[in-house]
Amino acid sequence: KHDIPDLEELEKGPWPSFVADAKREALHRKKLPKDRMMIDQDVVDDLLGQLQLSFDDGETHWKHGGIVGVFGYGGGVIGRYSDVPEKYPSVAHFHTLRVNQPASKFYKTDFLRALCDLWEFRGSGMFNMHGSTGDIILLGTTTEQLEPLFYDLTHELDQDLGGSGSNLRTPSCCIGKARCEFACIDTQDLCYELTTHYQDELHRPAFPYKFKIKIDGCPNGCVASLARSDMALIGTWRDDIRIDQEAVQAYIRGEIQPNGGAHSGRDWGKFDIQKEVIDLCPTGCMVMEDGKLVINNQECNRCMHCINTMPRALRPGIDTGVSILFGAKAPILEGAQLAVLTVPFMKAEAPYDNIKELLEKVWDWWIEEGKNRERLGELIQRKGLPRFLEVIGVPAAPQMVKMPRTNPYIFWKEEDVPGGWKRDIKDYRLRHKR
Amino acid sequence: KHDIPDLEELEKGPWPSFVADAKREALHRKKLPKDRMMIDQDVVDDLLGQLQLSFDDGETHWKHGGIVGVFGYGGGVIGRYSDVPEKYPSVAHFHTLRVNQPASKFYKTDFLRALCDLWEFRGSGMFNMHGSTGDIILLGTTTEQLEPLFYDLTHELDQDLGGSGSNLRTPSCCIGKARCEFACIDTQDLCYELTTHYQDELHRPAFPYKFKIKIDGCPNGCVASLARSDMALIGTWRDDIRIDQEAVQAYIRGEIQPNGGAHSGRDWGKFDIQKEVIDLCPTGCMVMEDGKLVINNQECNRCMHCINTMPRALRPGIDTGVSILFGAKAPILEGAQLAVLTVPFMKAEAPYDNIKELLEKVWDWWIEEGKNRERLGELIQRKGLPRFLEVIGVPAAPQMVKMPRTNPYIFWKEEDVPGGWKRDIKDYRLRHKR
Amino acid sequence: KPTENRITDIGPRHFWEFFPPVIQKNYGKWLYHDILEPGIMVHVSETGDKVFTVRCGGSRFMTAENIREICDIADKYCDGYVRFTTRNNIEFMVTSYEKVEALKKDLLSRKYISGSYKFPIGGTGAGVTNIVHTQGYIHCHTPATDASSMVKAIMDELMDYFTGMTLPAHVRISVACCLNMCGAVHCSDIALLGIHRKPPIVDDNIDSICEIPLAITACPVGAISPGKTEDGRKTVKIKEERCMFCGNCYTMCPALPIADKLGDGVAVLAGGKISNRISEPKFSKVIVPWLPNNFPRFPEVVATVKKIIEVYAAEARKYERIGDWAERIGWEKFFEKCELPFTEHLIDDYRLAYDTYRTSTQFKF
Amino acid sequence: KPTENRITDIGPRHFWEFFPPVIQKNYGKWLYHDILEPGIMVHVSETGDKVFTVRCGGSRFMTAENIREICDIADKYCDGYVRFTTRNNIEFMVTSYEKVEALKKDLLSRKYISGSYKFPIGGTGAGVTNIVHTQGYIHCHTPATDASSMVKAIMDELMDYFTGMTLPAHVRISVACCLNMCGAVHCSDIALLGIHRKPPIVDDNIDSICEIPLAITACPVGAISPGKTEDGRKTVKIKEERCMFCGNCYTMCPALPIADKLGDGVAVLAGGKISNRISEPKFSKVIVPWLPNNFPRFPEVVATVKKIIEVYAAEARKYERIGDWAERIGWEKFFEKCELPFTEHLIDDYRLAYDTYRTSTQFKF
Ligand code: SRM
Ligand code: SRM
Ligand code: SRM
Ligand code: SRM
Ligand code: SF4
Ligand code: SF4
Ligand code: SF4
Ligand code: SF4
Ligand code: SF4
Ligand code: SF4
Ligand code: SF4
Ligand code: SF4
Repeated sequence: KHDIPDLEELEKGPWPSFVADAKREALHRKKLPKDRMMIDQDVVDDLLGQLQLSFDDGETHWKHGGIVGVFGYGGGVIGRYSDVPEKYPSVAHFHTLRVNQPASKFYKTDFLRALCDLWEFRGSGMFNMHGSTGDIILLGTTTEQLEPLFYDLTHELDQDLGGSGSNLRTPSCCIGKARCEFACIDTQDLCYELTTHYQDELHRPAFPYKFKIKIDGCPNGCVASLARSDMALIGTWRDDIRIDQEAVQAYIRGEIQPNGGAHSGRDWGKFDIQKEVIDLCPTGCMVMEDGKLVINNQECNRCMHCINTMPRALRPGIDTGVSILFGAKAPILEGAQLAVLTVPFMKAEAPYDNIKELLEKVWDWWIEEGKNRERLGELIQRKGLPRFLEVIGVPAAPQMVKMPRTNPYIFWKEEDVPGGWKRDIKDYRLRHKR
Repeated sequence: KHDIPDLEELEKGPWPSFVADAKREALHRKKLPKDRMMIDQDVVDDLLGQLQLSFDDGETHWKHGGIVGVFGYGGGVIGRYSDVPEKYPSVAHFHTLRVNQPASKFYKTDFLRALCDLWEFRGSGMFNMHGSTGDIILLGTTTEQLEPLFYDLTHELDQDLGGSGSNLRTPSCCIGKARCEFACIDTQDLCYELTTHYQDELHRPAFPYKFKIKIDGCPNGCVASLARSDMALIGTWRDDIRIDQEAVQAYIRGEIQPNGGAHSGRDWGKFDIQKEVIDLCPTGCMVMEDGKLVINNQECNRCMHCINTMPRALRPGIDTGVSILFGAKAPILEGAQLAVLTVPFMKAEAPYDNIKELLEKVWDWWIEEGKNRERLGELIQRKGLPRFLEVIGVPAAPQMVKMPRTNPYIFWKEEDVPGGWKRDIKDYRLRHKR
Repeated sequence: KPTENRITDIGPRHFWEFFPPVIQKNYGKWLYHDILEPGIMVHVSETGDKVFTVRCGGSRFMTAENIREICDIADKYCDGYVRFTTRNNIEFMVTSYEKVEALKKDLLSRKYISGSYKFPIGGTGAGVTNIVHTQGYIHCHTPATDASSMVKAIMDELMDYFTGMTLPAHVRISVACCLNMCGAVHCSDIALLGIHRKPPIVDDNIDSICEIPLAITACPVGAISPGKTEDGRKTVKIKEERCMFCGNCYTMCPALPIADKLGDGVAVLAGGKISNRISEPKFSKVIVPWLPNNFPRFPEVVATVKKIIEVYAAEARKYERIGDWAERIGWEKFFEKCELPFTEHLIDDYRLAYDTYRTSTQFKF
Repeated sequence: KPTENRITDIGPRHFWEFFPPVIQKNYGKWLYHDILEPGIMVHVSETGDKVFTVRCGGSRFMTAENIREICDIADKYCDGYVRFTTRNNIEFMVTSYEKVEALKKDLLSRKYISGSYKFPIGGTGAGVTNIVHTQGYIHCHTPATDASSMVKAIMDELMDYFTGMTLPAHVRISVACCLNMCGAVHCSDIALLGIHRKPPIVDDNIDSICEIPLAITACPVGAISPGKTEDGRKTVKIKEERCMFCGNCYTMCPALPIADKLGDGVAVLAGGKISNRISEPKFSKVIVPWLPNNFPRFPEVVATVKKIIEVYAAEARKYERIGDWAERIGWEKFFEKCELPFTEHLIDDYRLAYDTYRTSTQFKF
């Protein structure tokens, strides 16, 4: 419909072209009977058109959102309007919906097809698979379609929306036990349980700002919880790494590819357990003794390197649980933060009451003390980790810091100090003349 | 004179006892003819007495100083009064003088003896050899003695006071070329030159706060400039480490003790060049090749480890100069700071005009922008290193940082941006409807 | 009446119903995996079962038609199951190696008429996998650049790294179109970040468009203060020299637009990571403060990314992530080797800046 | 009339006149050194000259009588030259080994009647050298502890480390009696620091004693605000729960005394260093937040210092400073091995605190 030279340039090249895909959908919509579409037929064309205009102008053409949503929910919909609606009328309203993805994003095709049909019917037929938080993003529809969409989603697809706004956001997790030998915890189960248990927090904003939960099955961090979630739950273990000495030998002999073959695209030479594993262990806690690999588990910090490199020989321990870290976030406002290790170890077994109890204490404090638009991580920074530990009732441990404080500015409490803080200047002056 | 049980306890034990020493002086003063002492005879007794009282009370008995000094000087004297003068009358006034030590603290005994005589005559006869900044500290005299003391010092000993207050403090330096094979620069000469060149700054407070200069001959940092001075000048080199391969072999053969014998109190086993030098080199830039030690000097960060370990085989290069770091300080107020590398390399040759020019630019900025009692390091923190570099005209270099910034909050300037900053909302609204 | 008979708070579908039988049966029982070739893995269970996974790149912007095509493939080879990874790749799983071959052939044969692959296979092991990215001009109101187009431009150039495993370690690239950083840009091996460089313009009608006090408090550096227009209405003043172009004021108040064709562009960050493997997770560092928004293919951005990866590929050690490599050789050498200029913009001057300053004489010339 | 004929601004004496001839002659020509035994070094010049140095510990608080004794020794053996080190040791230099023996014997024979050495020999190489310290109750108005007595108490216990070179590397101990830290306490292997724990008392007469606005701005955490006394005079109020006991208000205003017998005590810091050798210079860390001021011998402080050194001696590698050792094994292991309790006081909550928090799962149980 529109002249989109720059976009057509993006149809070239080997990587899947979103423009080519969009054009196909545009064509498909042209062929669809009108009664199979509740919003404009050429919504895809107009989106591409506006995108080209944005390239030309070097500026986006979307306006601020405004409050749209579905009844009783405070999130799940992002309002969006074009600032050039006269040129691209079918994207004049172009709201997105966030649909809560299933934990770790396995699908049956019947579900996906039903979703496609529904979204082509009541929306643009365009998706993000998936949004950065993890949701299925339905890209673009009008305000009128929001309620019907929600109705169809819940009634027909048995499927709810995800989060947006100042509330719990859609939790997400790595593939974990479903297909990963490293998973120390049941990531999907924990993710599902927290999601459903906290539906109210997810749908009805009651927080100072957004709150994200992500769950990694092990310290490899495949869902990036440490960087992207206010609460990061990361599987770990506190007993010993399991060793199959026979397999260690097989690696040494070159019978098994190191690191599951992850480096096989290049000739790195013969596998050298000393150089590639023992010397790279960050704690230096491994040695070969009498042809056996010995790990001093007391000194291991569970970085996963040796296990990643020799998955057939080494496995995480069996006394597993989670390390819990709080406060990761993007830069706005105080600068980006990585999550802070707060609970070095906690068991993680259904129904996860211990985790929920902790989380609720954290929320209580944040709701009480957090300023508007202050992420948990910023609150922790502002008040200090010691204060955070105090309110959530976790005792201080050296594990929580890279190093102890370097400044001597300790905020003592009155009860720490014998004799209390009340002193009389007159007593003092008896000893010390002015 | 006084009952001092705790102090007497401190006469025991092998380490030199300051109490025993003080008692000797007290005795000596008792024997001195009165006309050989311008202040109280039992000043030492009273000092010990007050010290015992402080132990008993767990609190100091010195009052705030008040402004005392010598005419025309804004520093060099620290005023001090007892808050229990009725008990310890001879330390009722107990001001200290800071006497500018000679660079690197070599002395002839005639000078020291003359100083002792003078100080016993006009003061307490007690010293700190030396104060933390480097001065000879004359501990305790009365206000009346200050001017005569200064007169005698300058006229008879040809010797000036050091700094105190918001001015340049007494510069100090390591022993350097006087007795150290590692010295890359003439620490004493540079120290003396800066001290005498900036006498006005040293004696007449014109700064927002104190300013310290310390000069280390090499990165070993024997005068701790990196931690303790607003301007740290540290000798270094930019060519290659000099190697005597024959001596390397002698170390390997065990003919020379490693590290000048610094570890000889314990049996650490035979010297192992691989383990003790090559593997500990922080940049990993050394190897043994065909029995020769090879250093990739491009990669060396001049940490001194290999040179310290094998001083007879390795020597710093010959194209020497200084690295200049600014802003070290103790915790008050913003927390302690180590000095920030600002000029990676500068030649350091008499009369050091390049260094003086830089220093004066730094002072100009600090005097202009620094708040009252704001150390240079705090100003750099407050304004940012980029701003500091800009005002002193030093181009940014990656050497100055441990890592580039992690946040994207770049303070662009208008001239950085094509089209400038002035924009018209009307133009914008032509493209973007509200 | 859509608000009648409301069903709410039912959450997502339960994951178990979407697991293929082999996954259900072997849940928690996996013993090890092997990457058979780029993009193709086998996981072996203690039951003896195996699952073969074929991973395909995709642009995460995706239409119904595209998803239907994925479903067709999944129906044909995978009993109707498919999954998406945390980096927006598509994973097809089968239980025998024979099926892998057919599936692979099928996938690679599917191309758009313009020639691009629909389902390139790769993204595993020591290579470049899919780029995590954000909305850009496709849907957002605050971008300083576009995301989908930049990703396409970069991945076209890095295709060999996607379909190969020739790098020293994982290289994770992310794109975010503004400082809100909706991708995990702050901890990526390489990150591309849209940034503004002009202070916001103040709309004449700000008093009717938004809450002025909110706009004022939105600014983290206090650059916004109350003001009056010539005709006496309430407005705000911007201390332009204080502004750090974060865009937070615009997020809070539409009357403070900040986007600008000449001002906006792309910062390049490098050396971040998330995994705890060997070294601790760490932030990416800004290594190029600004490159132009040269739509649609961002040649300057693409060239910079490629250069870094090539130097890294040539110089780093096995298992060494970009950040670990840069730290080992020193950032001064990183800039030298990657032929990147170092400017004052790259020196931190925000809140925790002091900890990034060098406080030693340990540097390389 | 002392202000007549004034001589000012003449600076210190020139160093050259105080150099012994062998130093003058070989200035800048030294080739290498050897520590012959603890406290005794030889430096060899390219001219073939040698200088032997005998280093003696001393309390830097020193009387005229003491200095005269030093001069006597210097006159007898060293042609009237002597020097002091940057850590307040005394160095006697001679040009032949024979003189060393006599000098050594003489030095060690000199003792106070109470039995302590006047001139213990040592302080070189991998041992403990003299403690850098500050004024304490001997001269200062702000101390939270005493320095000279603590130094004596510690050195008495560490004598063997002073006269031996049995440690893995240098151990540098410093004492500062208040947070002003007049010693380089912030970068010491072990540092003892006097700290207050009670907020300042406000003197009734503050308005006549100091400038109230100065006192208010002195507080880095804004805990001080203006107030009125009952009889309507100006005074200040202290928000006690905000106070971090830095004492800066007292430095600025004598009407805010902060010292207190029960509140004051000693914090122990460890793991700092200054040299650039192997690792970068670094700050000491607070490892014991408070120990009592148990005058005159501070048994708790001495025991803590000793314990750390003993564990360090047993566990660290050659050339490894205390801080490098702690970092290698991890601070959690440091606390375990040194049997020190870890409390919330040791977790930073000041301005750059975030950078000290652990942001990974890499820790040891
Ligand atoms: C859709 C999505 C990007 C995408 O293309 O995938 C997105 C889009 C927006 N994000 Fe985001 N964020 C999205 C994931 C993230 C993430 C990643 C994550 O969750 O793992 C982050 C970084 C992690 C974090 O939360 O810190 C993220 C950090 C932000 C921020 C900065 C928050 C901060 O504390 O620094 C903002 C600004 C704000 O909240 O005002 C923001 C704001 C926005 C807004 C609502 C724009 C705004 O200024 O109000 C964007 C709406 C775009 C649109 O028109 O659709 N978005 N946002 C992601 C959500 C999809 C989903 O539900 O799956
Ligand atoms: C005498 C001396 C301690 C000693 O026993 O050796 C000393 C003594 C005092 N120092 Fe100091 N400082 C002394 C070296 C230092 C050093 C070490 C150095 O210079 O290398 C430091 C740390 C480095 C630095 O400057 O940051 C130091 C950091 C302070 C501070 C904190 C400054 C800061 O920015 O954090 C103060 C507080 C102040 O200035 O108000 C201070 C203040 C003081 C005052 C003036 C007390 C006060 O609150 O006003 C002390 C007077 C004590 C007295 O009654 O004699 N003194 N002061 C040292 C000077 C002797 C000399 O001239 O040789
Ligand atoms: C499928 C996926 C999880 C999911 O729930 O979707 C996944 C799956 C696996 N990851 Fe991952 N990782 C996945 C995202 C991640 C992420 C997240 C990210 O990039 O945003 C990380 C953190 C990246 C970082 O550190 O910046 C991640 C860091 C790892 C690591 C650590 C690698 C390292 O060198 O630091 C391993 C270990 C390894 O590769 O040996 C790992 C290992 C694995 C293994 C081998 C686990 C297993 O035994 O099955 C899986 C196949 C690896 C492969 O692709 O070569 N996975 N993995 C994600 C695939 C993304 C993609 O489409 O490419
Ligand atoms: C005499 C003195 C300089 C002066 O101008 O007075 C000096 C003299 C020497 N230092 Fe030093 N250092 C002196 C204070 C320092 C300081 C400052 C301090 O402690 O406050 C440091 C920094 C300490 C720190 O890092 O915390 C210092 C760190 C070094 C180092 C690095 C040691 C390390 O392991 O990090 C060396 C190299 C070595 O020992 O091999 C060194 C080496 C040397 C050598 C071997 C240099 C030489 O070739 O002559 C000298 C004899 C060493 C010895 O005592 O074993 N000197 N040296 C100082 C003696 C102090 C004392 O009485 O004990
Ligand atoms: S985080 Fe660990 S458990 Fe989860 S998928 Fe990655 S490697 Fe497997
Ligand atoms: S998990 Fe990491 S720290 Fe533990 S033994 Fe393996 S490599 Fe070492
Ligand atoms: S700093 Fe260097 S030059 Fe100066 S005395 Fe120490 S080792 Fe020698
Ligand atoms: S000076 Fe340090 S960095 Fe340079 S070669 Fe020697 S040990 Fe390595
Ligand atoms: S990064 Fe910025 S522009 Fe991009 S989607 Fe997020 S909020 Fe919008
Ligand atoms: S862009 Fe950021 S720094 Fe600039 S005025 Fe707006 S909020 Fe303030
Ligand atoms: S550390 Fe404090 S108490 Fe000790 S001398 Fe310095 S200012 Fe005085
Ligand atoms: S001691 Fe420090 S923190 Fe406490 S009131 Fe005084 S200045 Fe403020």
